[in-house]
Amino acid sequence: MPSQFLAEIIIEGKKNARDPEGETIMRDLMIKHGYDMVTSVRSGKILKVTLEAKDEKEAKEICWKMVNELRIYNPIAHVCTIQIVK
Amino acid sequence: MPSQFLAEIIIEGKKNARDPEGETIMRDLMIKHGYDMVTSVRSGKILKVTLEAKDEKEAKEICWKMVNELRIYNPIAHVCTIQIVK
Amino acid sequence: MTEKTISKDKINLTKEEKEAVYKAIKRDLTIPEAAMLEVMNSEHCSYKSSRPVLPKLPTKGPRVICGPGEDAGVVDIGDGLALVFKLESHNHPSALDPFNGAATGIGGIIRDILCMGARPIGLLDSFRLGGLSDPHTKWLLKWVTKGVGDYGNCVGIANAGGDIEFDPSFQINCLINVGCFGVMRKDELALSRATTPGNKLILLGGSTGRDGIGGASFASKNITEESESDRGAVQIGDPYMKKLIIEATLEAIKAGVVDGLKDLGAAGVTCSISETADAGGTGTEIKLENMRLRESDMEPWEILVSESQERMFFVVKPENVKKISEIFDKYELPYEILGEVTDTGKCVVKYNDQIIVDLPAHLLTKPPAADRKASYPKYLNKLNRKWLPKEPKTNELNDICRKIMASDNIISREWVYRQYDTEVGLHSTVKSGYGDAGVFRLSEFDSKKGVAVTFDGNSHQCYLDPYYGGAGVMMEACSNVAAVGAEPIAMTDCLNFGNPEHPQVFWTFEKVVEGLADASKALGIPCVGGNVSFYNHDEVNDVAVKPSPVIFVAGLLEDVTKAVNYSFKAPDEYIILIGETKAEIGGSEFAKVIHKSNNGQVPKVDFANAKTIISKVVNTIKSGLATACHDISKGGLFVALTEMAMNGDLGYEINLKRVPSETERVDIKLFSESYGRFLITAKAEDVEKIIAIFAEEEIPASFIGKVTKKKKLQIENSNNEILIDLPLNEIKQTWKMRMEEEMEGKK
Amino acid sequence: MPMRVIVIQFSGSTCDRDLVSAMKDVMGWEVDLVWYNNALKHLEGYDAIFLPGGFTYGDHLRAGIIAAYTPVMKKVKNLANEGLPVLGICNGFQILVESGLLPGALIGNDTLRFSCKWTNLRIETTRSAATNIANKGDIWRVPVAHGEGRYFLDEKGLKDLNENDQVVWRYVNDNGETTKVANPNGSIENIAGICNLEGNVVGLMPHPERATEAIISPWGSEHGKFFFQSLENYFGGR
Ligand SMILES: Nc1ncnc2c1ncn2[C@@H]1O[C@H](COP(=O)(O)OP(=O)(O)O)[C@@H](O)[C@H]1O
Ligand SMILES: [Mg+2]
Repeated sequence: MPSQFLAEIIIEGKKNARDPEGETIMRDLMIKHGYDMVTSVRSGKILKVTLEAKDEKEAKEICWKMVNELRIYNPIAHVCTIQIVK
Repeated sequence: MPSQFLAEIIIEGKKNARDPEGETIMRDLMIKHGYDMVTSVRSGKILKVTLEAKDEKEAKEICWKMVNELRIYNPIAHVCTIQIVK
Repeated sequence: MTEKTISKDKINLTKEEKEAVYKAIKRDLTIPEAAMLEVMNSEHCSYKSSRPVLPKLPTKGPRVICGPGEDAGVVDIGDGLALVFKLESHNHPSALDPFNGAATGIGGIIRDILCMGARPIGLLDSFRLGGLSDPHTKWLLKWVTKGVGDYGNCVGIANAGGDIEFDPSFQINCLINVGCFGVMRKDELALSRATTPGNKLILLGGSTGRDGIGGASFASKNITEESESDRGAVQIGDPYMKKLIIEATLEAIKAGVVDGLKDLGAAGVTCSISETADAGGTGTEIKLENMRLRESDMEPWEILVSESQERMFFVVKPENVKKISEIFDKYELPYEILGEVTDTGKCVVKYNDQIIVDLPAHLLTKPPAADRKASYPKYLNKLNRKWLPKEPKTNELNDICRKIMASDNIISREWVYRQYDTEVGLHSTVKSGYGDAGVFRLSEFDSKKGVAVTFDGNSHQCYLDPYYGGAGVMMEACSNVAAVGAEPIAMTDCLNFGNPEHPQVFWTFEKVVEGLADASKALGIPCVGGNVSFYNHDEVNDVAVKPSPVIFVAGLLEDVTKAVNYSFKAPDEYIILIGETKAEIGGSEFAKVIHKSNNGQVPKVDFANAKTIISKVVNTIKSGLATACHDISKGGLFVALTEMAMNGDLGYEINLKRVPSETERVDIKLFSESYGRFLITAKAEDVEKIIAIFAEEEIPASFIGKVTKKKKLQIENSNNEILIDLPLNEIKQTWKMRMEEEMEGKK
Repeated sequence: MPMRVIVIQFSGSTCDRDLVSAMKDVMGWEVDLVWYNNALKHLEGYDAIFLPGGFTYGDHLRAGIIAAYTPVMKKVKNLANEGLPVLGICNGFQILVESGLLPGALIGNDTLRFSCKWTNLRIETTRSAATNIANKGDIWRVPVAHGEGRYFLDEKGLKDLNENDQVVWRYVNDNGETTKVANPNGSIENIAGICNLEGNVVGLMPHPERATEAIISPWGSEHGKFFFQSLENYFGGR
């Protein structure tokens, strides 16, 4: 009997690629308005995917296969992490 | 002595609002390429913020104050969740 | 009927509205019926306050094909073509969620053009916001710009221009108006009517959810603190689906399988089933269970009034259903047959075989008007019309000019329009930032002609003098169109005001409409449509917006290659000033920015000569004598000259002696905003010819100076003393960069 | 004989009709505009394939990615590998990159804003199917209009790209220099367009189809024509 799982797929820029959005949010918004305890901001995209699978392990495998096969992230520019949250 | 914390700020559309991006990714990419075990996709934005704070509680408080004050999200359209991951 | 009914006193309608309803149907209303009537009786849908006033506007003209009443105005532009255009407000949604509010505004106005059967080819937008340096204003400007841009860019419709004003009265109640135009073959006009019983009603596009429920009544309410957390009223735009809907709809019209067409805007399905029935003299019957829902637990009334985006309503002959579904399938768009046209004159809704709505169509579409009181506003008594500022000393003038060129309402809007695709479609020949109006060629439609479009408004002048303010906006919009060489042919308006139940507000509404009407008559321009947005009133701080009509004027060029922009073209060309300068300094940038004064005489429109001046300017450009043309408006002569210089990267030398003026005061010559004035540049040998054209009708036209290679702005007085001497590059730098610096956190 | 080309109309293309107009009305070519699902069966027999600009699938997830996975793109890839010219403009370039026909990534503009403006493009190589009538160093005025046009490649990839002479255009100022101000999106080394090793697959963010007629150019220029004339020349002046 398959059950429902919720996977969080997070896609971020590679460390060596500039992240103008994160930089701008930190510099022009946070620091400028007094939040100078902030030392770094990175922006990314998150996909919350609900899927059916046998178990958590299979859910994770399906997701990894999918993100690689469908290039949900572009390995030249991004890194991707996947977490099954329930 | 303040220490470093990493906060994940996630901004998504409200639950009953349409999410054309999630819908398109699910319909035209995942399902069309055989991933029909996927039953829902919601897209959102994530900010990974590193900041200095006394403790985890303070880190979280700072983040909440910041997202509200600087309008990092619009409560009319979005929901925001904040997690301190380390 | 088995559906639960609702007692009379629980229904949110006025006494007169209830009387009209219960006179027509002598029974209790079901809940869905009450919801439908409430929405259709809202200010937004019923125009109940404005309807008695609007007939003042002239609506007839030889070119008019469809005037007010249809989803958009349609005018004949020759060559078998029609121009379709419309302007609408999306103020309340944008104040709460500027990104989605502005985006769905664009989505809505596109549907209005599309449902006449035209391909939408251009967009315009107008913003009214608080002061530029204010953080809330920046937040709004950032997101409304992105909303307009993302939606328009994604559907592939070019931006043709717009208009922005900053004023504290818009701090809470921003005004976001959007316009769209399209061109079609006259014989492909689609109308929003259901003429033949038995025809099928098809709903195309997105699913129906709780978004925008009560959106119509919501849009007709003032912003209160509660609205900040108002849920469900904000809608999410989906331009990608809209793009597919546009292509599918146009393909279906081309295939000849569309009998009637209606967009789903305010009041959703309720509006579609009632207006098509009423306009066609038929009836409609639908099965509610056929609607695709996004949330399974929706109540029937919610489904009927939902304003979910990206939906279109088609009336189709039974034999064409298969053909139209093939077109929808090609674009992978969902659709369903909701029901059919009847001959009962009624709107009937069935839900699982039970009748839950059974109302005469006209009861929904023609609610009674409201009788609003008008009274003279107290603030106007405080104004001193005779006021003139103290004459500035010569050594103050350079700094005054610097200040004006750097002020909110004069600086370049480039930060905004760079975010809009101005090129897609290959139509735009005069683009944002180059001319007084956007010019689109019509080669795609096998025509040599061009259309010119502009948005204009002047809320400050309308506040100080609603009548002449309203007339002035109309004159200014026509002047914009004329300045690129197009003959103005028609207008549509959007009237943004405070609470109409406040007599002093309503008085300003009436006066603005009178001013608009008189100017339109004088200029011979019919009004072919419009939109009214009331309740732009901040209850918490008790401020209403300044009266803010925004006018969309369309013009026609017989030969689009004759269009001019306003850049100086070459050194040593002559600069000619058309029209007389009067001591009309009230409401000017000079009075506002330099003197912080609300006093003085607002510019009046010279109704007797308005049309002649406009047509002479158009003829001058048509004959090829003008190398550039600019109308004089905000900031007066000095700003107009400087804009021409900055765009052409050339300087000027002017002598004020030759400025035709009722006064010798240099500040008035430089900064008065009198209407009916233009700057034209020409080659030396053409100057006399141009002056002669205007002399025929005794319109002042005078050579006032020359374009120079030297990048300096130089103005002398009658004694040849230098009054103004400024480096072009310095002025240009501040003017061009200030908005970007404000918006990008560099200031 | 005029060139015979196909423009594939994807779900969400917006510059397809413009491309047809430039090639048909200005260049006098024979052009077929075909819906992507129908194009699957009709790709053969053309001199070149064009992928137009626009917002396929709403630019969701990443510009070009979902279109890159449509069945027709498999066919396009095979034909490209056989040497047929395949040209991708703006969103078409994004589709070429996402489908692996060209290296790298196109990510969000560094301004974080969509940007529509006229740019100067310096010709970096005349090897490509779209620049072979130009001279190295020539400057073309062509507009851009995109939100995700920042070309990105890792160090190694960039080295190869340069060594293999695959950079076709760079954004430059009026003096022909690759300055920061001249770069509308922050792309690496001001790169505006590239080609594959063989030079038959070409992608660029600017829109040559918007620059073939003086009347719609603020400069009265028609430099976009060079792009299409190059392609004619590539076929030996047909
Ligand atoms: N919101 C906007 N969207 C697009 N273009 C705009 C907008 N606001 C201003 N513009 C453009 O900027 C230029 C200058 O605007 P404005 O000073 O209001 O012109 P004008 O005085 O001729 O009415 C015009 O080309 C206008 O179309
Ligand atoms: Mg003007």
